[in-house]
Amino acid sequence: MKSETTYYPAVEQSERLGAFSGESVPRVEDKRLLKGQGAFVDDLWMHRQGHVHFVRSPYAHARIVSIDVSRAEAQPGVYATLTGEEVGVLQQPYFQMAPEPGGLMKDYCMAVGKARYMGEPVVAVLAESAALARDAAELIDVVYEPLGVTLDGVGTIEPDVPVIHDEIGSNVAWHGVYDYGDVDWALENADHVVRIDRLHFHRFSSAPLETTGALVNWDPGTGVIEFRTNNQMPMFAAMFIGPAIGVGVDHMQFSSQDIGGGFGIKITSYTYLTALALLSRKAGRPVKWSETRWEHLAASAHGNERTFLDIEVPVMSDGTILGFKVRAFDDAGAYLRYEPLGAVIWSQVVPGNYRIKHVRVDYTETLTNKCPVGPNRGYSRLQHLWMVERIIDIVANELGFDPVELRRLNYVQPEDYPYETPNGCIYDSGDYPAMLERVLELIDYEGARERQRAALGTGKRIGIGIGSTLDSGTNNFGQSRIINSALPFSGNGEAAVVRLDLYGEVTVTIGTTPQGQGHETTAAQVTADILGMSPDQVHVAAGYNKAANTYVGFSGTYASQFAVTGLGAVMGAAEKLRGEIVKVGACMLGAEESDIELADGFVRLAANHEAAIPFIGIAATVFANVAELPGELADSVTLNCRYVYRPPFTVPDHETKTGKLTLTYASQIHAAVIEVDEETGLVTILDYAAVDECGRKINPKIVEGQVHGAAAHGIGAALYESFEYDSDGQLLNATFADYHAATALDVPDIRYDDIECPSPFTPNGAKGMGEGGGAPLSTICSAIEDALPEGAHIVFDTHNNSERVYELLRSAAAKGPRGVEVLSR
Amino acid sequence: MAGEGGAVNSIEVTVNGETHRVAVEARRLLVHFIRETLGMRGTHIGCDSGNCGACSVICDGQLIKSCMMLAVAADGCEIETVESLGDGPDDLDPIQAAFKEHHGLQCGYCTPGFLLNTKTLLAENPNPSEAEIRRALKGNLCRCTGYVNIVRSVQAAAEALR
Amino acid sequence: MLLAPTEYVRPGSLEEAIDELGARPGARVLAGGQSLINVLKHRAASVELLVDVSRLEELRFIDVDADGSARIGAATTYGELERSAELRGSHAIVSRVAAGTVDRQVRARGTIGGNACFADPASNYPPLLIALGAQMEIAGPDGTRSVAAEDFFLGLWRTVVGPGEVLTAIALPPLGGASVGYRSLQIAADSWALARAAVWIAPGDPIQAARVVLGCVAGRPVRASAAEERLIGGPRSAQAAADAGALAAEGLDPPSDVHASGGYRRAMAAVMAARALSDALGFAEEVASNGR
Amino acid sequence: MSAVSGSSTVAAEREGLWDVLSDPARLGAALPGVEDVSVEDSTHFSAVAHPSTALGATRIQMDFEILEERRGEYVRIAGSGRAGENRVELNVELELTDAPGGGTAASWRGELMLRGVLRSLLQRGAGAIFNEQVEAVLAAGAAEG
Repeated sequence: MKSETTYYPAVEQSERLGAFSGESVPRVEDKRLLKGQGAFVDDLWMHRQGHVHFVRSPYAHARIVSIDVSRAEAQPGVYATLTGEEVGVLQQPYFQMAPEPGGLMKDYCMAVGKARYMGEPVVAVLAESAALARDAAELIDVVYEPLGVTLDGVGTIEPDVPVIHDEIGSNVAWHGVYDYGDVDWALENADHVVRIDRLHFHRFSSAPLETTGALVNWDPGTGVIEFRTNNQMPMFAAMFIGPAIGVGVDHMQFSSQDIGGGFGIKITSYTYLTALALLSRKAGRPVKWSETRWEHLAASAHGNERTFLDIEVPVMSDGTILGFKVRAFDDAGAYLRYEPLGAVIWSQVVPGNYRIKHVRVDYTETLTNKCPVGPNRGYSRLQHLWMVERIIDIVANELGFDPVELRRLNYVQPEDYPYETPNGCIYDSGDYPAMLERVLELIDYEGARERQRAALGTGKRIGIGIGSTLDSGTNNFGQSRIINSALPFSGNGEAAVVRLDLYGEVTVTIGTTPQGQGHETTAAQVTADILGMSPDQVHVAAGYNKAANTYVGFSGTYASQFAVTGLGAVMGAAEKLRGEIVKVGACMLGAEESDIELADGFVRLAANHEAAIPFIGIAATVFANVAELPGELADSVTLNCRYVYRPPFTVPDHETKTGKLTLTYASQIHAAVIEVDEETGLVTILDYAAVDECGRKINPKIVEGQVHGAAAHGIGAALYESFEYDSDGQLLNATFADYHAATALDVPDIRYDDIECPSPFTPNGAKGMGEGGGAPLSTICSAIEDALPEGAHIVFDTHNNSERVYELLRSAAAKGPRGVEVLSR
Repeated sequence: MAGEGGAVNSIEVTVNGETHRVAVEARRLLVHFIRETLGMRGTHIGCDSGNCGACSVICDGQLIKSCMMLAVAADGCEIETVESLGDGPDDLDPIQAAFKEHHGLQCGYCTPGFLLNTKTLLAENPNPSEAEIRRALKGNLCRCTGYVNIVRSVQAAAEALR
Repeated sequence: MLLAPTEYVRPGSLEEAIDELGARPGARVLAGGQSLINVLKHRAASVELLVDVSRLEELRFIDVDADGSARIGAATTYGELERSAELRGSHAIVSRVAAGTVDRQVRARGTIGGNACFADPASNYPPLLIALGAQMEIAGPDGTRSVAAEDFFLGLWRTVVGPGEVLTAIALPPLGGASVGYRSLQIAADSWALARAAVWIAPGDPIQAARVVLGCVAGRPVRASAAEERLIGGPRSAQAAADAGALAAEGLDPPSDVHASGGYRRAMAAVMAARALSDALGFAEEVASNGR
Repeated sequence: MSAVSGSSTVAAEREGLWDVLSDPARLGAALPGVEDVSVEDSTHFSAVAHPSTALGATRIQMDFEILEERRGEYVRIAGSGRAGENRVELNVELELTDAPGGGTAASWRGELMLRGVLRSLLQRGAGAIFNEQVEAVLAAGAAEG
């Protein structure tokens, strides 16, 4: 294949995978979870622990005039309190990834001097029980001086609005122009230019069912801070916490076993971990905190809200879409907790699934008095991909193309791979036309069009929608240099250790923090294949443990990469161990290494299976009978093999904003048939299908489960889940009663199929997956627009509850502006 | 577990066949009684408004949310939690086995509630349609599976138990 | 999630319950708790003494008489209403509404009396009880009294049940040949309602009497008198249902919340009324969930 | 923020009722479930009250200011304080007229602002609860005035 040489150094793909890799072996994790034997963070406790309750700002923006904790501290059972004032002394502001102006921000673990969003922690109370802590919190007197609020992600940059961070001087955190190809040429030479006024990607969260929590103990004797927490990217957290409180990473221990979902929302919990550490040191006790749901919804992290303005799309008369030009405003909320990485992450998928060549995105990251954003499932790419899909459908509608044909025409074609995007990213493999064909079969596209015609005049309108998305995985942290050339990050990687223990047990430890993705199972599958044994003979340590497991700076579970980085590391370590076992086995059997094979937990001669040594024989010899071995052999094996998988990245270019930003490009194409009630605007999904392509699948059932889950998040966000603030900055859906998480009645059965286009760039042909790219957001918007009467306003928002659809239905009769215009030559 | 303050009532409640005679604060929720007082951590907490069902337990044969009931109100009741399912610490009952076989769980946090929901559903209706299953599961939120494999697991469990 | 300190008592009889409530002004009735416990968890309110009536047999019964009238104990759960064969015989719509309430867990504990006393404008039963002409039976220190459902609901969390009083039963007159309908539009199936309509139409053509009651459009359920007047004396026709429905929300100024503007609520109340009427008059397709 | 308004007729003569509503000490004493009132001056007072509804009581600490008054007919009051960890702010004007059938007709309109989790929880009911409390104040005032 040309790819290996053209874009990346050749990668050797393992021939050993097969016996178990690729099979839907049942998950080893399941037994303990089904038996109620899981160990989630709220299930843990320590002797003498206190319980924490955070007093939070009821104001979206207010100066903290004074805090009086005396009445609370006088309560029986109250151990200590921690105020923002103290934090200002005990903590240095967090390191900022943004250059100026955003980089000037001073961010602490609690509100210092000023609260900038409703729910921001102002005081922490530690007491004998959580109930007593909450009782005491009501006795804490905080005097606030309310300040004006700024809530609109675009309007917040206007001169007259309140400035959230005085150090920055405005509410602009980052600005940059991404200019690829020649969009001006394209706009001048296109047969048509489609202009879209505004598209808005709303705020929501994948809201894991387990909220954030931690049990933290700052050991006064050793000076080690132990964090038992469901944070899903501990080394990233350590990078922020360490310098902020002057503690080395060697004095920070992180561990988790079972995590009740994360979806990226649990990456930015480092602020809470910092506060808990400081409180533990002050009180001289372990401190335990379990976030309530309202705290989670109001003050953990929200997905990025993004507004796209003045979109111009040059289109040729044959339907070829040349590119697009847009102004994007990404609303980061009150602080840059993971931002402004989102300002570059989207550019992993600049043209979406299409052969779009000329793109200019004028991108501004802004600040508002809302909950800070975090990298929610599909982070930053799904916002952009949704806009691209909206462009495709709007162009089709306005210029009279069939939306299916327009996609077929503009898709990157199977023969194009590896495909280089306008900004130098390399799409590794895929076949979007085949996926589209399959997904249309699954929903019986022609039949659905029939039903659509038949439904006219019944009061119910049928709509058919398509959404094509990418799930770019294994990102190159060097892309952070595109937003800040001074950042010391590049590449990516994950570490694993595979060892043979004394009695022949094979143990695997990894640096990842699984939250339901089945890492224990898939790691056992690939290890078993490489060592010639069965997965149930492989013990994969559960969860993350910095001290007991190996790790690298990128360790964690995020951004669709485990199958590549995590399993890449496990495979490398297993191969190393295999090499050592073969060496020792060959010596003990008096044979050449080339005569040796591993099977059923034995080292044996390929030619004579009777001549075999069980792994216990190898281990016992190396660990307990080592004098039997030649010295140089004994010195050359450890049976304890660590491997770090490193994707073959180079550093992207800061000036041109180009480079190889991610290694793999899994894709999903969804299709839906919906029914819209003309009188109410209520949308009902009649049929839903998803076709997935993520390279070689190690465990197909786990992959399918990830597709279902990502689809449900998208469907929920499209129809039910939206964070809404009132004009005062108060969150109006602060509980699950008003933030309607999709139920079993809201998510339809999902018809699923897949195709497999192995990645040529990864050690196992797999692509990272799991985020899904937000396909349902595009699909349902596409279907709603398809159901609307002639002359209706375009579907302009990712969230369409019944009232919004009702208004769209009525817009046709109103004959008002439709949010789009076409200029033709 | 530390005291919470406030009035105390003594109750007698049977959990998974074991009867406990204890004094509990009147304000204590049943879910906290199960998790903290009894130290049984299989019953989970996912929200504070009775919407998520992660704390579902069986009370006198009926599925309830243990965050929507005071522990004192459970006086004299028979409670079943996820720990009661299966025969011993390693055995999976047919419902648990079906969830495992059909990948009806990912992070596993909501799972105990779904298992108990399924148990009571199949006791009332051994042969539920997909629509009946979805309606029955409505009070339990899952954020990982999209419910697709949970519904399949319930169908398989129904099959196995028939 | 953590309640403020409170006290709890579970009296053995209604009489004891009334005594407990009388003795402590800070005492409140706890029935199924499926709404009250949430209020207490969020400390929107706290209660000095919770008087648990949920197990009082005197409050847990469904009696259906030969004449088709029904009396329902206030502490009867949704689940019991859903499963009651007698009630499905006399007032099927009450069972059907119970079956579509929230979820199985809530239906196992939540009670019809608790639902009525919580008096949330979005609650499912208040409009229906008014449409059915229910009588609300209240016991207190000075004996018992009976109040028409229409006069029972005052506003959110407010009913005519006074301090020291307990709602004991709900009496439903026989439906006779009357036809009824009930529709709700919800943010999602079995979830928050945006608009509800319950209708009752007396037997006979032309229409002799009708009650059209809307929920979610004001602090308390609203009788849509304009719609009722339009129906009375008119034919039992699909057109009548549509015309009356169109008038149902006239002059209302419903509140807005995160889920719907007042204007949308008003429009949807009319749609639900028209659909409930057309169900009652037998012109609608089989009732599905969520307004459809 | 929710706009609140309401009206009710109480069996008390106007002057007497107005005297109560415009006097910090007497107004404070008329607050539902009042526990403690401290009067700062003729227009400022603070109160701790336990207004109760059918579902229970909520402990509220508020500072009040009488912003404007017209003898016998009008008073505008601002209040700000807290309910547990939530903040409550109100600004309400009250007009008194002689009710046709005797007694005094009171009508009020204003703004109620809740901040904190209660803003979300009570978005459908805060106004109604507020009106209930105003009626309670008027009733108490009438009894006293």
